[in-house]
Amino acid sequence: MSDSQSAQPEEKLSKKQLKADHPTWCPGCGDFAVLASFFNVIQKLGLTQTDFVCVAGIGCSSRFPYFVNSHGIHFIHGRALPLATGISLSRPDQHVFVFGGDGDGFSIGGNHLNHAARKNINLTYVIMDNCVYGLTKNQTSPTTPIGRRSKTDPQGSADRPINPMAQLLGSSASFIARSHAAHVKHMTEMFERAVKHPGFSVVEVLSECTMFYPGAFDAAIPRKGGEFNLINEEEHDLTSTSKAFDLAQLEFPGKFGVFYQDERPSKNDLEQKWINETHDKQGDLAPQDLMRQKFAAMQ
Amino acid sequence: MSDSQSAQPEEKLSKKQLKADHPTWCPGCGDFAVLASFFNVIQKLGLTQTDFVCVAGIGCSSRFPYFVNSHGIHFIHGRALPLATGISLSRPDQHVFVFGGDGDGFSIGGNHLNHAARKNINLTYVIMDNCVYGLTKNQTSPTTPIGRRSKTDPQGSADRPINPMAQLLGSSASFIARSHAAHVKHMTEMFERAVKHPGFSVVEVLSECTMFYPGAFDAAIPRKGGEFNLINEEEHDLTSTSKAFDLAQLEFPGKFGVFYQDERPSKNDLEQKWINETHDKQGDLAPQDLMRQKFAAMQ
Amino acid sequence: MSSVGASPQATQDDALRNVVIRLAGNSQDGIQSIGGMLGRLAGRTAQEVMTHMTIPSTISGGPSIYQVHLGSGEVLHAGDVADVLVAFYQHSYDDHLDSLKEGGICLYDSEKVEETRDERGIHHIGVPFTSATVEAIGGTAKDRGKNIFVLGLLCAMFHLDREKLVGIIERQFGRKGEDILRNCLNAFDAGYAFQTTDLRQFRFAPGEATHSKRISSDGNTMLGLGLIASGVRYGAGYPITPWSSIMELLRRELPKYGGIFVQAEDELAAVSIALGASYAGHLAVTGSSGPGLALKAEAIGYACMAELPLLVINVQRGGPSTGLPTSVEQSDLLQAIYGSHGDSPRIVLAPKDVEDCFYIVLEAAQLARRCSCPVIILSDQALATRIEAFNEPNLHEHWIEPELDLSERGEDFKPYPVENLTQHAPPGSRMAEGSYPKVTGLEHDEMGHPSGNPVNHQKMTEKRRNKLIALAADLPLSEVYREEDGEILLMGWGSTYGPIREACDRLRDKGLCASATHIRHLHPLPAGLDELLARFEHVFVIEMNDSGVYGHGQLATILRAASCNPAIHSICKTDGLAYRVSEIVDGVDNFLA
Amino acid sequence: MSSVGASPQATQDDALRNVVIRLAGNSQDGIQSIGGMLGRLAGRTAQEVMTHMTIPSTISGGPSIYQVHLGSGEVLHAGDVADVLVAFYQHSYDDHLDSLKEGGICLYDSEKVEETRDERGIHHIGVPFTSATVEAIGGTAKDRGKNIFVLGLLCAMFHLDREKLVGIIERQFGRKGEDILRNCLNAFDAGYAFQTTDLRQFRFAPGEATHSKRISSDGNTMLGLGLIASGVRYGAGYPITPWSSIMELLRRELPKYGGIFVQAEDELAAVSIALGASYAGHLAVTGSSGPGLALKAEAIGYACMAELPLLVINVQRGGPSTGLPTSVEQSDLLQAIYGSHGDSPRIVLAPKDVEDCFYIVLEAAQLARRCSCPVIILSDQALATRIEAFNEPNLHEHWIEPELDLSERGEDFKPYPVENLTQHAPPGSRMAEGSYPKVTGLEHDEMGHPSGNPVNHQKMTEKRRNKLIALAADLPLSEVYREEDGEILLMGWGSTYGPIREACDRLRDKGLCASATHIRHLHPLPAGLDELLARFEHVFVIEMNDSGVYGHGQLATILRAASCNPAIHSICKTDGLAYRVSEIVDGVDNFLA
Ligand SMILES: Cc1ncc(C[n+]2csc(CCOP(=O)(O)OP(=O)(O)O)c2C)c(N)n1
Ligand SMILES: Cc1ncc(C[n+]2csc(CCOP(=O)(O)OP(=O)(O)O)c2C)c(N)n1
Ligand code: SF4
Ligand code: SF4
Ligand SMILES: [Mg+2]
Ligand SMILES: [Mg+2]
Repeated sequence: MSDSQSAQPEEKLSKKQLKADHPTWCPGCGDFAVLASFFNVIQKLGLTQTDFVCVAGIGCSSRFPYFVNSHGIHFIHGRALPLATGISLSRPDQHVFVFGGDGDGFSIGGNHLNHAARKNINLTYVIMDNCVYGLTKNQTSPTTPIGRRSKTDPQGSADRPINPMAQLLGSSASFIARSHAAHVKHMTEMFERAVKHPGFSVVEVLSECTMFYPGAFDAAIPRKGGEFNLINEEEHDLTSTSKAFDLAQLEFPGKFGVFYQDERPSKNDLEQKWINETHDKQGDLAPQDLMRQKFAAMQ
Repeated sequence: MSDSQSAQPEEKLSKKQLKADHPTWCPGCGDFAVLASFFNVIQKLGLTQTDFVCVAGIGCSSRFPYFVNSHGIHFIHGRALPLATGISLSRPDQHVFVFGGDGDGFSIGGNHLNHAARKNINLTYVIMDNCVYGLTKNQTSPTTPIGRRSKTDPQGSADRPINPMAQLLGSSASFIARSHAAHVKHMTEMFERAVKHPGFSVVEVLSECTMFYPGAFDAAIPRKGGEFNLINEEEHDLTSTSKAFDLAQLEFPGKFGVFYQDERPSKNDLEQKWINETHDKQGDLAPQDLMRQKFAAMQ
Repeated sequence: MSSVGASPQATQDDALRNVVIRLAGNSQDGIQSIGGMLGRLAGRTAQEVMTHMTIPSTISGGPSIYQVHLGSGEVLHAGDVADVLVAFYQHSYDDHLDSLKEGGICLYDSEKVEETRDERGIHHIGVPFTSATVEAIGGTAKDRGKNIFVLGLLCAMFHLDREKLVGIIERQFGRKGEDILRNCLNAFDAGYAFQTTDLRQFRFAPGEATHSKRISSDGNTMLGLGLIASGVRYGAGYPITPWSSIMELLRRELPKYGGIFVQAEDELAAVSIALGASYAGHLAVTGSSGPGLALKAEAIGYACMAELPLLVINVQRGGPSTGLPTSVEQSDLLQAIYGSHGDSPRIVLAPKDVEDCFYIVLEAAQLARRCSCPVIILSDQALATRIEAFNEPNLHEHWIEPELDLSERGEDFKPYPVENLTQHAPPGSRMAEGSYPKVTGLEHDEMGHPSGNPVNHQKMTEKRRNKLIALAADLPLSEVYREEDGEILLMGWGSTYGPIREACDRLRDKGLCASATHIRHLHPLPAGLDELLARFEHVFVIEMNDSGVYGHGQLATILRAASCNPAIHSICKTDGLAYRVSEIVDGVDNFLA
Repeated sequence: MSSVGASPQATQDDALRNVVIRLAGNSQDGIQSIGGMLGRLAGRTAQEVMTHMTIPSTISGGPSIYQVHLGSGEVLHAGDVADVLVAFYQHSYDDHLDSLKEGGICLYDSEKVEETRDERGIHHIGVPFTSATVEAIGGTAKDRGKNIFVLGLLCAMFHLDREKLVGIIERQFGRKGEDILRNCLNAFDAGYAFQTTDLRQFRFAPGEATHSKRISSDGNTMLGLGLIASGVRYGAGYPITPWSSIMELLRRELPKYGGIFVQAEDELAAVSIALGASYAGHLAVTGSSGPGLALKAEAIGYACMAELPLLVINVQRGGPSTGLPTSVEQSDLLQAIYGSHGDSPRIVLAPKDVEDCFYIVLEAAQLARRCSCPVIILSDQALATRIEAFNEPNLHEHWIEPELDLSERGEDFKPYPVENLTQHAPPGSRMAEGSYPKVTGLEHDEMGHPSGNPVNHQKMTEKRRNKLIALAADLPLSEVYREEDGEILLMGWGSTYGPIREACDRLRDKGLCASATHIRHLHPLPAGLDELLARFEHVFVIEMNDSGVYGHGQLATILRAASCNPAIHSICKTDGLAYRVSEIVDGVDNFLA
């Protein structure tokens, strides 16, 4: 979370002010709950429309920015994170939110996740994991469990899926949490903590695709006979990668909550530090004079 | 490792037969030792030139295939793994070796590593990690340690580097080892075990770039005052991801040896199984008749 | 042969030759499903058919149409205007009444639609689709079955072959369980038997197709099957509309033929995996739609340089960027030819209709093997999804059984001979001379060793280009429809083939001396095309892309550059819809006016 | 003005106006370093200079040349043939003696080279570089210092400004420590004082440059500084030769100006990061060379569709694929214009020399801001690495201080107005009307909402294209050198500017009525270019790329398509070397023969 630098604090936004187009998602799609939860957090934190920006790639979930009445950009498939990196580094006054699906984030966008995580770019990334490609209508995704049939795995998927928490730990993300779209309160809490984390924060939300993969996450919904097991933070050491890695190995549906958090300088901080040090060294030369100096050395 | 299916077993190759162009590497470059070690393993396993193929991306280390007198392909930057995947899946008779640098593998190619690992593609991947971009002359690489100066980090690198072992664990690689080009015997042992592993095997070799980053790995060379600490396999459970993850967190230069190994079916096996099951179901229809059946359904 | 001249009423007594039916509803109601069945019926009754559909903007559905053009003779397009409109909802009625021709028939659900417009002699026929269906099969949620009821109505109305239609329903719904099938058949019968005094009866002239085995299919299916028939057993792709269904087909079908199709993590991996299989000795395929083709550009350029064969399918959609993913456009031609850095010669082809999707792959595979370079096939969203009926391909003639050639290569083997066409030796093949070849994207000498020698680079660049010049000389010159010279030549490429032919006829009807030709080989263009074009006073290149900064569409740009023939003009549009015949005719009229 | 006509001997008594010195050795010996110092000297002595170097194929070095063309008047190319060859090794001697003109001077290390060829009146002068250096500075490993010894020799031989040269040595070696500097100066003095009866003395005519502040630089440096002067403060890239040194400069310099340059994980990320900063309100830059540009194609297409401004620098090298990474070529033009899917209009510019690298960025930034679209600058390997001397840019005139415009947008604000140029509102700007804009790569309406409406898609496609047509009308028409009409027009783009001008003069000398022009704006081309070309009997487009399947280079292809002028011919080559003047002259001669 960046310190809001907007000049005057403004009135909290109403839900109505926050809503834009009516979502084009299918009835019952888990992403509705994510949107509702996001609105809650924006309201709770008192952010206004000039404080934040919504970024997304391509996918059902990536349509998110259209449904939020704020500045927003709908980019290409898999590249939302680097685009958001450009915003975050050049605009420290903005909270940058990135939204996307499991395909967008772990398949085509997987490498950007590795690198945005290790560089600790200051932004919050919400991955709506439905374990399927929704927008392109039911192909296997990198998180599809073994055995599930899809249009590209008519005999049932055979490849071992990505383990999102393990991958994020492997790439040194500094805030990693997991939630479930059927548990709005928990989700809201996770989002809030993510936003408040200084640096790169990711929340993976299991968000059911009612159209193509209904019931995928029932195992974590008590009213459907499942169990929603929370991480007990009294016992779990949030700063231990190896504890977090153990948690990540649990059988589906596993546990929910914050897996890992560490506070180290973000790339935003580090680059700013370099700029500041440079300025200290060079004194307050006007930019043009700086370049004239350079020219002089080229004579 | 795939079972060699070549018709007749042949004479072992001599070093001379294995050598092709004289390497264009700088004098003292660690990659020479990797090449020597590779020749040892080929000889030891009795592979001939019709049994294996060398694949690489772009970088100094990726010039490897030119120096081996076998079938070889020098592809584009960062995509050697998917190219090798195509060879491996379509040619079960071939041992597929992939060679490349830290930039090729962890920067531009990072996502392919994640996915080749989880899919457990049957091949052996040797990463010559020199913690720098050699071919393009000294820019920061994804494994460059914090503080090191390069042409792109004149003030010293600030971003946290990739932790290769952790990333590979996070993406479920089934054989993960780490070696050092100054320790040819150890390296040869690692290569041999990697080749024998059924499925996806990776060996990260610390291989010094004498031109741009001399002394980078002295800390693990006893005659330069360092320590070469091996993993004690009596104590280390090779099948425990979390033990391996702990090992991966050790301070530089860390430990050397096999971090992790598990035997699960490779994608090659799984696809072949599907083919076999399909054939069992359809009986021995000629391929043309199969398509005629399809046409009949379209009438 | 045009559907527009003849109204169904007018030919009530005679047999009908053509009819265009537009089904307008919500996609959830299964209008695609009954549209597809009508298409399949055409295949079984020696009739011609072409369909056209729109895809709703949300996954869960929404307003959508499915248009079926049925004909006893040749059917070249999906119909400019409809003879019959079936309106399921008020919005369907409101949005699509204008698509009906004068005196056309509007069949609507009398429980959902209010008949508000009395115009242009349109006959309105209200039938209570919903309650009649409920009556037939019992009240079901979400009005399921209405579509099948309507199919029954249409069957009766046009005297369609009831038996065959029932067979198609049985095949489609049989696997979904007995109950569902029974409901469907009940709904069908209810529609078939529904009595309305208003309902006119039409009878089709017998189909003219003579072949005994007719099939009906969409273009993507034929591309997929063509790949298998071409001996392609390996490939990789990443989902994207409208390419996905080809990869879904290959993923399903290839294992039956001992092959493997990989769903890759992205398009960069997909093209690389395919290239790996090609290098390994199995001509392989990758494919995508616009954005994915852009991502494959670097690796395709590698294949040009390393002279590896590869098939690349690009199913074009509306662009640029994410654009209009479910609309049709032909705006990837220049990217296909020039999309990689450096001079990277490759072959580009485009199929003209659904049937041709099968044969173009066979040709592409042959060219890729011959020239050892990538071949890009440009299909488009319209071809991908529309259904046509045609003769079943003769697999005796059109089948290549793949072979992996691991034979020993002689002393003189070179992976990149300057004077000859490149034919790589795959891994596993023995080299008699003892030295093993390298394949590379660096400039190289004949053995594949990197070489910075200036003369060598010049020669190798020429080698890679000259094989295309040699190919151009061998390519058949495009056939000209109507006369070999004259005032007007209409030309196009890809899925506009049909409407352009039809427009040519209409221009003739109007007394203009028009001919038409179709470019199947887009790069290289067949040698001699210049001279062909020079025989006409005006050449109109009709394309579904933008006329650009200089006023010319993408093919027109290439033709003008190659021939400097100032008679080449463009008729372009980018509204995401297939060409109507009238738009082409108007385009020519406007130019000549 | 040509260096070829006048031999140094012939003008021994007069002052020299031009001399071409070729240093041939191994790259490890520091020949680039002394070549660069000679180049810098030119800047300080009001002389003109152009250099040319080859890069060895291995990282650790190998045979390499550095050629310096010094002149008192205008210097337009690096010299076809050398006046002086300095040969450090036998291989240098053997490989480069042919590059000497008749009667030229070959200065060689008499301890390493055997003088084997007595031909064409070449004067051989042997000097024991190695031992003389060792004598001067003591035995050092690896013969270091030889290069500086030779610099001293050359300084004496051509009466170069000793004081300035010593100043340059001090600046260069001062920071490396006192010992090293002392050794260098000793080696220099030893060379300067070296007595050889053979050694002729030449004296340069005073430089003609009048500006008081002259600088010398390579093209990449001027592109980098131009970016900063254009107000660019953010960017991202990934290393690739020969682009890397621009990103290295930006990474080093931008923090001084409060900016950030990111080394991304790959080119896909790099272009996206830059686009993020542009969207955020700071016009940003990304860049690469050929393969990297291919990888950026999808995102560049997005910028066209979403109408975001962006600067993209592409330093061309030999292609296709990995090609010849350290050679020069101009084969990415069509990729730059047409490399993305769909119709994706963008602007493409190319600088003509090192000085122009600075100004072209300023223009590019202005156009990107005005048209809100990507602007691609095509530089090349020759421009990237060669050194020229020119007047220091006047920053009073040429400086844009960046501004982030977060002002409130009025009620009528639309991110994509159909009738007006798009000007986005960056995040953080308040919308008076209360509804916040979306930026998207889907086809969209004026507010950025996705829209599949056919009329809208047609209109928006036209909007994106029409802004380029409007721009074309505003662009200055290319100037014609020599006469405004006539028999022959030579034309080119990018780094061939100098040799083409010089070739024009030579053709005139031969009695041909030749003129020359240079295309700076490659896409869109300035309006009116057709008419300009039509005034000449023959138009020769000179390019460093392949003549392709139809016999035309890449710019020629575009010109022919736009104008259908059959007088447009191509002179092309792809040997990875910059054009020699004689190659152009011969190309014209051959055509006219
Ligand atoms: C370069 C590119 N490749 C492929 C696509 C097609 N595509 C769009 S969304 C998507 C995946 C959707 O899955 P996910 O990211 O999980 O999002 P969901 O729809 O499930 O929310 C794909 C493959 C594209 N738009 N661009
Ligand atoms: C698409 C693309 N981007 C960038 C490059 C330039 N490039 C070549 S090798 C390389 C990185 C080399 O580093 P590494 O992979 O660590 O190999 P090393 O040379 O250190 O062995 C880069 C950036 C390229 N060839 N292609
Ligand atoms: S397809 Fe699935 S993910 Fe997409 S909107 Fe519908 S329910 Fe949601
Ligand atoms: S630059 Fe470094 S990595 Fe490359 S060959 Fe030389 S020593 Fe090896
Ligand atoms: Mg998903
Ligand atoms: Mg490296």
